[in-house]
Amino acid sequence: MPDLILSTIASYLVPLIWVYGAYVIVHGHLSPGGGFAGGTIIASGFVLAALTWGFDRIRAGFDENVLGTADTAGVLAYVSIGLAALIRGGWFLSNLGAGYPPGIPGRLFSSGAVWLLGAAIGVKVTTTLYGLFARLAESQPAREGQPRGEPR
Amino acid sequence: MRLLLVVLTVILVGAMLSIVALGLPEFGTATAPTRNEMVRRYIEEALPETGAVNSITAIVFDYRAFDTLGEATVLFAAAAAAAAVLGTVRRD
Amino acid sequence: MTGSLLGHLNFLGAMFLFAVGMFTMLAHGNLIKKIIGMNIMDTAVFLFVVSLGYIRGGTPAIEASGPAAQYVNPLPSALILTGIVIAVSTTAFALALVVKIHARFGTIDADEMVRRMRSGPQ
Amino acid sequence: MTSRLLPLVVVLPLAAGFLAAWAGRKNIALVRAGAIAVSVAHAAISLALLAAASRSGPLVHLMGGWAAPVGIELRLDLFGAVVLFLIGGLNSLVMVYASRDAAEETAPGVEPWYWSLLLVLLGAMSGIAVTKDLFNLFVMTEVSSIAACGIVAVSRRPAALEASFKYLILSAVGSGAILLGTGLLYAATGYLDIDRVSEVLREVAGSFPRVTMAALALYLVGFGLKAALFPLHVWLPDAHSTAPSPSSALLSGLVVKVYVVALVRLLYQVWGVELFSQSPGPTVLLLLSWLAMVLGSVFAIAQRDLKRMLAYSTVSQMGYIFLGLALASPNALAGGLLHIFNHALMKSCLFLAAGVLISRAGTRDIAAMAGIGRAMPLTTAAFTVAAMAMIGVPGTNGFISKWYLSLGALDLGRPVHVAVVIFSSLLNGVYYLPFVISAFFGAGHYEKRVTEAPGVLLGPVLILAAACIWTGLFPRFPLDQLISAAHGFLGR
Repeated sequence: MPDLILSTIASYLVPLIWVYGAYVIVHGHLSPGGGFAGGTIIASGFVLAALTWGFDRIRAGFDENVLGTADTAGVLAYVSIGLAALIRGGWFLSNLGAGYPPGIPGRLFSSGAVWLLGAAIGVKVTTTLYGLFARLAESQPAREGQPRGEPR
Repeated sequence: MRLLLVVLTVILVGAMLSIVALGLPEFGTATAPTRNEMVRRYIEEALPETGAVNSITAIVFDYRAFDTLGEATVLFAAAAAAAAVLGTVRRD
Repeated sequence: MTGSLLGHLNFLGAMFLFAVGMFTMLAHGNLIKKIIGMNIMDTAVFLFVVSLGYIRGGTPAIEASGPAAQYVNPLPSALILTGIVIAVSTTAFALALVVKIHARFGTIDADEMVRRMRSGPQ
Repeated sequence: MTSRLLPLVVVLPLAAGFLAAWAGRKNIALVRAGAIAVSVAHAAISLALLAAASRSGPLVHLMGGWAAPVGIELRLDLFGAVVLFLIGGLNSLVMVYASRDAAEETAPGVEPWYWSLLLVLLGAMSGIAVTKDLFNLFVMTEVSSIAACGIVAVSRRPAALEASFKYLILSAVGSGAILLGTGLLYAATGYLDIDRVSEVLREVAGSFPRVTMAALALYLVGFGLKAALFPLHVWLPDAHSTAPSPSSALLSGLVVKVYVVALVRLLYQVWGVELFSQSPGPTVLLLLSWLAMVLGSVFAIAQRDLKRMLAYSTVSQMGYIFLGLALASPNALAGGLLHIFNHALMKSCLFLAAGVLISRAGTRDIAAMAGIGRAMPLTTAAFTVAAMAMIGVPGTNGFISKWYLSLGALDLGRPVHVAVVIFSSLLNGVYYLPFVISAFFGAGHYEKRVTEAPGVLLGPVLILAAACIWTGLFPRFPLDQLISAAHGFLGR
């Protein structure tokens, strides 16, 4: 039974955090931020949601499989972008030199691979950080072995 | 006894590092060795060369994108190792 | 080459923090405190490296349009972005180990853990 | 064209590692086969690169297409190519062994993560061997440190948790030192590319003497911690002995070695032999390598646990490698570099054989294993061959590297180092021979209940033992390359 105040505020705040995180990720090439900062923000939204409504509610939407797949997909996307550049342009992870479109500088969809790599890292960081948090928070220290000394 | 040893070691290391720090060029000066042509390159050429307005992002995701792959791998390795360690403690 | 204390304040602060972190790590038996010490040490190095990039009166290198001399060197910032993620990863893994150690040995004190390990069944 | 393959030795294992974590929950057999396939592909690419590098000089790959000071370059010289081939080949053998062993020795349900970490470790070690950028070196060092701690922590034994934590914390201290050293070098030179830093370092070593000296000291401490340089080795016996056997073989055989490779690059490519020999560095290294060679062996003699004995033996063997680095004469450096290669073969053979012996005998106690050699003749014979190589019996590869180390010491007119090497070899004999003798002729009765190991486990062990003899009888393959690499490092 989530706390009323917490759950009311969180229900407004969590979507806002997610949108803000997504904004930070996709504007990484234009303003401060990028995949890591934005991914951390989105993950913190997940953390807030999990603390408010419990991990099981989150798992109903994003179970182990979804998270694991997104995790692998994010970082594999990064590698694939680099490998595609290696095949097309001759250098691993090259950007404009491998024909990624530069776009109009200053616009959202510009700067070729930089934008894509940022998004890939954003997905990866989100899932990994939330996954780490969930694992640490959910592990039950007193379940095995000797009785524990001090209360948790 | 052990505490004394630790305190002495830490004071020694701290003092030595502080002396080293005093040998560096002053904080924020334009004549420091780090203000070389690379800075100019990253700031002035980042937009034409990578299309990114933010020079730091241009470095992170283009000039030194390979470091970023390594960094994502560290994150992955830590998550994998943590999962391996906590794997048997899971509730479900 | 020895300059003024004030002109090196950031660097000296970083080295002081490094020593504090080292002390926390070595002096405490508590594993969590060791992890905190490790983080303080890492932070000290980050402070040091980021300070290298600063230029008096400079602005961040975003939408650079003037001469480069006005802007802070972006390279150290970019490097430390990587460094921070590495420190976070190490911390996460270390915390996971502590959780498991607590589950196994019922303590998070280094000496106590070794004692229980020796006495307990392997 | 071949230089396009260069990033693959890093990227291919990493990508496979990411995939393994995802696929492992569904089909573990597929992951095992895929990991071995990737590792073999890595070895094949390394061989092609080695051929290309010895034909036409160092291979260079510009990451992202940006040339050195601005971007990151990978460069594969002859030394790097030999190390890369060693990493690929040895890792393939260990993975074959692990495909059978991992399920037994890892905690239930974590085997997918284990394979994933092994692959990431393979990629990171290759990255250390080929990178030409100081910060990238730090990043790759971190990846390999965390993966290395991970493959210790997966063990079933509770003691592995404590060992892994100690390893992690101490290597985090090492990383802090390495990053601070990199920061100081960057502050003094303004570059991160190894060649460029080296050029500028010659000019600024006079104007920033304390800064560059501190950077050298921090690098020595940082990589010394990770490579178990003598007084900084405290984590090694626990970590290497509690880990699953394939992990022990990788950790002792490769992981500690790649940090030495990084140190070789720093000392001989960044500082260069003139600046390095003007510093107190060689004297300190020399002293510590003596202590490592002698005291590491003395500690090993005192051990009851077979794997702990092997772990202490690694501490002592690292002493030979550091002796080669410190002496800095062409023959001694070649001997040290060769010992990186040779010790990797012998020690992984010993750890894999010990893993089989321990799991069959059901004990880790050296005394309790008497007579096991009659029940498992092939495994024990392989162990014996590698132990002979460890002692440096002529005809094995250990003899060759010790020979070159001694030759290098004599070139410098310092026969006292030869005496230490011989004394340490005698100590090696003191703890390896009794085990071998009691295994074959001891009073135990293992014949009734223990049989020889299955082919999957035995194959890698026998191949490694054969490699120890092969490189002892026909040392031309790594030796020629490493001698020319040593001459290159010393600039003559």
